[in-house]
Amino acid sequence: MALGIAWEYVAHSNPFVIPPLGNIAESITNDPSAYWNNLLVTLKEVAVGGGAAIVLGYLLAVLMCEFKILERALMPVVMVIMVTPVIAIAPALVVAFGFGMLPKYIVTIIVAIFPILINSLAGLRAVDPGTLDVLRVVDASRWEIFWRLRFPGSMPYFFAGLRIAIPFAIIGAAVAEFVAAGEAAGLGAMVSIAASQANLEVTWAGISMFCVLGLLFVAALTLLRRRILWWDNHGRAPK
Amino acid sequence: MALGIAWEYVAHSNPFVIPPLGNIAESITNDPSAYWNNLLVTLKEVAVGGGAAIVLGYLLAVLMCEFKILERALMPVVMVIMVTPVIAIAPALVVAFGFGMLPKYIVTIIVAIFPILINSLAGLRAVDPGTLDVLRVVDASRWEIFWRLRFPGSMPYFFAGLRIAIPFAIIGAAVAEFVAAGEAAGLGAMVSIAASQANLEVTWAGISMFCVLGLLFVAALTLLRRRILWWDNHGRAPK
Amino acid sequence: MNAALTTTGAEVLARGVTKRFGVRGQPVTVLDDVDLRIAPGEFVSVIGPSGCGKSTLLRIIAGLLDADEGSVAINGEAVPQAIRHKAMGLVPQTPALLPWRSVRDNVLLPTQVNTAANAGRNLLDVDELLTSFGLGKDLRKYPRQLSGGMQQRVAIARAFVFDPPVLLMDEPFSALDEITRDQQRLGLLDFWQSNRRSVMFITHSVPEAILLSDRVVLMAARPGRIAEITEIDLPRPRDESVFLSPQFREYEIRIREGLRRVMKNAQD
Amino acid sequence: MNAALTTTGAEVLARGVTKRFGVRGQPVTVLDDVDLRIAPGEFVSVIGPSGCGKSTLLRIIAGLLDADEGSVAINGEAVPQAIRHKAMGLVPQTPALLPWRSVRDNVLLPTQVNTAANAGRNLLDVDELLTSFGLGKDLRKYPRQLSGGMQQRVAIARAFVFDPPVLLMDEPFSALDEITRDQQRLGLLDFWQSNRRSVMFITHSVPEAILLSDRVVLMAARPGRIAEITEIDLPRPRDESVFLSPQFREYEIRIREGLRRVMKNAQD
Amino acid sequence: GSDSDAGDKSARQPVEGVADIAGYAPDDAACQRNKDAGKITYISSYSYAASGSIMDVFMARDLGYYDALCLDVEMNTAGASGQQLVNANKAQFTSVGSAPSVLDTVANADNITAVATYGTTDPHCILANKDIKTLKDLEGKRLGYFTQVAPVARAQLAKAGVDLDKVKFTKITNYDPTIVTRGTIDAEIAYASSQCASLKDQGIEFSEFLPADAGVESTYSVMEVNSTFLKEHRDTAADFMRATLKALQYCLDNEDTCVEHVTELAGEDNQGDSFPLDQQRRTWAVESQWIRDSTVKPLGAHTRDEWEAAAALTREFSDVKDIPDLDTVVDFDLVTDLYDADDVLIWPGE
Ligand SMILES: Nc1ncnc2c1ncn2[C@@H]1O[C@H](COP(=O)(O)OP(=O)(O)OP(=O)(O)O)[C@@H](O)[C@H]1O
Ligand SMILES: Nc1ncnc2c1ncn2[C@@H]1O[C@H](COP(=O)(O)OP(=O)(O)OP(=O)(O)O)[C@@H](O)[C@H]1O
Ligand SMILES: Cc1ncc(C[n+]2csc(CCO)c2C)c(N)n1
Ligand SMILES: [Mg+2]
Ligand SMILES: [Mg+2]
Repeated sequence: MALGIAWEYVAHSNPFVIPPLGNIAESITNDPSAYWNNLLVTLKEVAVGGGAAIVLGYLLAVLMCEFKILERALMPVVMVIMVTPVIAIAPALVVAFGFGMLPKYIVTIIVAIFPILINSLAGLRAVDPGTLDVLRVVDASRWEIFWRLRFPGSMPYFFAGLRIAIPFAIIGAAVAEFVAAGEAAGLGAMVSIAASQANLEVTWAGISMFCVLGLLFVAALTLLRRRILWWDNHGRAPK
Repeated sequence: MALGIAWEYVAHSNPFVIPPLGNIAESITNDPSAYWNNLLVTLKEVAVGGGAAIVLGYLLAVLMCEFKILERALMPVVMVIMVTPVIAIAPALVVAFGFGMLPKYIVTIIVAIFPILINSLAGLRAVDPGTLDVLRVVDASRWEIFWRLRFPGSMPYFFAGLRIAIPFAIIGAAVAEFVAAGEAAGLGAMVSIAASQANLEVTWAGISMFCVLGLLFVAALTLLRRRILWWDNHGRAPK
Repeated sequence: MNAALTTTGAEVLARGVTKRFGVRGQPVTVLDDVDLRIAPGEFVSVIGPSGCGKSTLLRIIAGLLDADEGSVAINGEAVPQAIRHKAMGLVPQTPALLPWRSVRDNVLLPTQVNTAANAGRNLLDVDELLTSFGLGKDLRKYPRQLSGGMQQRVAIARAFVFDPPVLLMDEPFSALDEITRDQQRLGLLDFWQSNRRSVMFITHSVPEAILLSDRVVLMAARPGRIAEITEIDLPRPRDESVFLSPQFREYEIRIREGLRRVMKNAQD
Repeated sequence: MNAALTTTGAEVLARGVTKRFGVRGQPVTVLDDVDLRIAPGEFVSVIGPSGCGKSTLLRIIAGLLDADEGSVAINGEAVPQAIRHKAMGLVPQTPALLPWRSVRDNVLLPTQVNTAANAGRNLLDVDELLTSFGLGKDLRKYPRQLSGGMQQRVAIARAFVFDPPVLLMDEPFSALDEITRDQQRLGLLDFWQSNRRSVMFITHSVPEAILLSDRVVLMAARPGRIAEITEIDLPRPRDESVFLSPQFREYEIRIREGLRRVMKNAQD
Repeated sequence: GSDSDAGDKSARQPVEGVADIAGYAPDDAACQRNKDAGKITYISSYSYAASGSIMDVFMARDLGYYDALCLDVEMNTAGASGQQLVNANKAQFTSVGSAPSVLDTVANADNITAVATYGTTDPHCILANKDIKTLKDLEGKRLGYFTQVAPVARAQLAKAGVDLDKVKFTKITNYDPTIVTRGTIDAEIAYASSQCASLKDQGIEFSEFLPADAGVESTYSVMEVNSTFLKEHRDTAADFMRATLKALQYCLDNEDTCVEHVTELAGEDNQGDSFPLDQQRRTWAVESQWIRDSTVKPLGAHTRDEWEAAAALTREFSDVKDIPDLDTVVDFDLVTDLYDADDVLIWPGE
């Protein structure tokens, strides 16, 4: 609320930097289907790329937790991929994976996978040693220890990872649209072209859709966490 | 090692996508000072921007932990900033902060602060309730509880955050050099110009310096963690 | 600052304390209208079936949990004031030591916070205290290098070190072997006899309760309430020899019977 | 599968077990050449000063810690084989329950893993077991809704439920009130008398050790070693009445003296 | 090629009210040859812009010219890094704004050949604050550029006697011209057909400096082809240019039809906001004039002289020095051979 008022103030005193909210809304209502279609494209990238990052990140974490040697071998590779500017490798990705959505998904995955991996790994390791003892004495298999103990125990960390990864997946999709050649446009492409044409309304309409997207995802995540992690007192202030 | 061989194979079968390692090395040894100077610029951005992200992220986490209302008020704002494509707000940053290094630092901060904030917040809250009781019964002030209990207790989470944030700070510096107005210096700028000229050797020489930078930072972090968090058994496999 | 608080034990007065917890939406009454007074310098033990609400009552007195109804006062002051004066030392049911602090530094912790309330207070010598607890050789070890019993003793020392007028102890000796436990009991008895702090002591051992206490409070479960209070009229200062007195045997039988009755009723 | 393992208790044989821990670079010998045999169906209690190495010895037998020297065999098999057959049930020193599982599901946990080893095994009925532990009304509660003592009982039930031939218990009753503790002791006695599992039982209570055991092993500290072993020659089946027998008193005095001696030596 | 979502956008969208010219067909052998060459991917460097070397490709597709020559052309519009992708054999055609941009790239990427040049006017403009009266005034001022400084801009400054070391070249985030008019920066290197034209249209006062005004000779849009493809399928590449240049001529003759159609395509691809019709008209108005004003005829043809000049300029004003031999970079005959002696485009069956 206060944010909105501050916005209008700045918009009116600085008309060439940010437009008034009314103009932004008008720009959306003028051609809702274009925004909607671009939103869908971006959403699809976030869903597929972000979803893959979550699944792959967690799987990698599980493998690294179970096989120390895999951590030694893969962590530097992951690290290297992480610090590689995606902008620079995007053309190589397009060469390798064509003009479809795949390179965009891959860029999104690269940007979003890391928080999931690191947090899940920490969570998988932070198990209660007493329960681990109880399970080891009955020869619980790696799989059983994972499924009964590490998997549920890692969820609080995993959710912290999600909270970081989901905004990054959105950013990743935007970056992918800037840098990876392909068919569909998306909100990110729309924003980048609009910005280069000084089309403030479209730029900020696009940005605001990113924000809404992000806030919706995070709200959904918070609800989900409350349902799934009712047993956890991390993250809640102790009474 | 295996990576190097795979690289050479792909390079030779795909000469227009990635260059052989020899050419990359040659490109660096031909003009080492250019690489070195650009590396220093990027390093400075990572150090200042990343450092500020670490300090600010932790401070924000402390404030949000201590004042629930601040979390309510600020978290959505942080979230919104997070999902805003930096490329879209880069021009506004220049209007606000000029053409110096400041906008680059700010972009780096935006990219790197989030993992620190989220992880530190989780860490500050995951204190042992028993010790908290002992301190509350002697009316330890917020500050004392923070300093004696929450601060050291949050360090394992903080370090997990660092491990995510440092690569992101490097990425952030690269992104800043791509998008923020100002001097065209630094490895990211070098890579972006080289890429736009299809200069594969320089592009990949720059990328490989990013990788080395990332690996060095992470190695340093691992050493630091071992010295500071000797008492922590998270993250290490239980015996 | 309330002078009485540092010179001798303080009065603890709980009136009509009621506490409910919600279990799957339905509130369960855990404490039902509990009245308890600990006179200044009195040693009161609380005993009762597992899960009857002893820890809950202690946490309410310590100001760590709010009662749904009723009130608690320490020397006539509300709990928050008492806390401000560091009137209470707490030994929680688990040791709760900080893994990054040595044994010595863990014990020093309460003296290092709220230092304003240290003024005029008789801070004990840590090294002496720990040595008297049989941990003289372990001062510089870290919690994970200690056995469970050793950790529990460190937690007790941590509550003693700033010599608070009220000591709240939740089963402090349960992880100790008999001899160490005896030593600790006698140590606590000596300590208490020399400075007469007010003590609320939760225990599961009837002899321990009798040996130490002026009064033994027996609690009943579901809902937690005070079933009966036994005045222990054994001469002070006491030592191990009280175990042999016929009076002691009598108290033991009486309280054991009370316990049994309380548990039988609960099962009906 | 080794048939003997499921039909009665198994033999536990530890030979020359030595264990050192490094404290600030210097190795400290925690267990020094410990020999211990638990005959099939025998109940052995281990008692000793806090920090003498009881938990360490138990963890080595359980295969959770490797000895630096010496060996352990369960019915002639190496520990890893025994573990494969689910030959041992463990009650750790802390309850270590899973916060996301109800009481019932926590107890069921060991039956749900390594299910191959459940074949031909007498799995106990969880609900019955928990009811006999006084937790009949708490089956669907979650650990954080339980008091400390209730949690400890859940941990005991978890070790019993798959009826292993060897039970390893680390101070299982220390968080229980006297009556519950008595009930649990007698429950354990009944349970054991009916199925004769081999038991290694760490306790701090001398009477408890005598009541339950065929032999009481007294350990000494620094370095941890076996100081003396007392055969308890009281008739079986036993019940509370043994407390009254003069023989019981004698054992009590003898073991208490042993303990005192062991601790005195350690202090010199 | 078979990537998902390629769908309707890359498929032909017939232009309303325009007769299909499929009747003029090449002979079967030529048709088969073009079919055998496989799918041809064209990457647009600027989406659906009404620019030369972009709009004409869309129109050639939608007028049915490619179909008529049995060419299977796929458009790629959300494109970036077009030159890298052509260089890596991932696409066959793309275009850039001027010859120095080609030379900057081919110094490193030797799998690209320039086959057509659309004009002799450089597309860049330097747009400056209205207080900047001459280029000389830029000394000590901040001049913005996107990605890299176009060699032609340096040449233009040098020709005007500006001490290049005194100009504060500053990288900017995009071509947004309002940062100049708002005073964030003193001047920027942009495109005459888009940023400068748009400011003019809005009636905002500013100073415009064109390379031609400073006497710098240059070029306009260049069409590039993958060298390997050119070598293996020279006739097919020629047919692609034949159809494209026919469409270019069509757009010079039917400006509204072309601009409206390509703008419609943008709208269908949810980029309507980015390419509004009035802006597209402005762009084409400026760029079509450059095409008409070209000193090299016929349409699309280029000469060694103009490329030598571009190479000299690039060598002097770009950090890329070692420009390869022009014969390996430019195919001077492919387009010229499409025309008959009277400079009339040869169309099979006509
Ligand atoms: N957060 C909670 N939610 C629901 N029920 C709770 C909660 N905390 C405690 N209880 C219930 O309150 C009762 C009293 O618990 P409390 O810890 O005070 O028992 P206690 O007397 O200290 O037992 P013990 O001797 O085993 O430590 C128990 O029945 C327990 O199940
Ligand atoms: N990881 C470790 N590093 C160093 N020393 C250790 C470690 N673990 C245990 N010790 C030491 O080993 C000794 C034995 O510990 P253990 O836990 O076996 O004792 P315990 O007999 O079970 O004591 P309690 O009755 O108090 O539980 C203690 O002196 C302890 O300090
Ligand atoms: C932001 C931006 N605005 C305009 C052009 C214009 N441009 C000038 S010539 C040409 C045709 C390509 O050969 C194009 C598209 C651009 N590239 N980028
Ligand atoms: Mg309790
Ligand atoms: Mg122990």
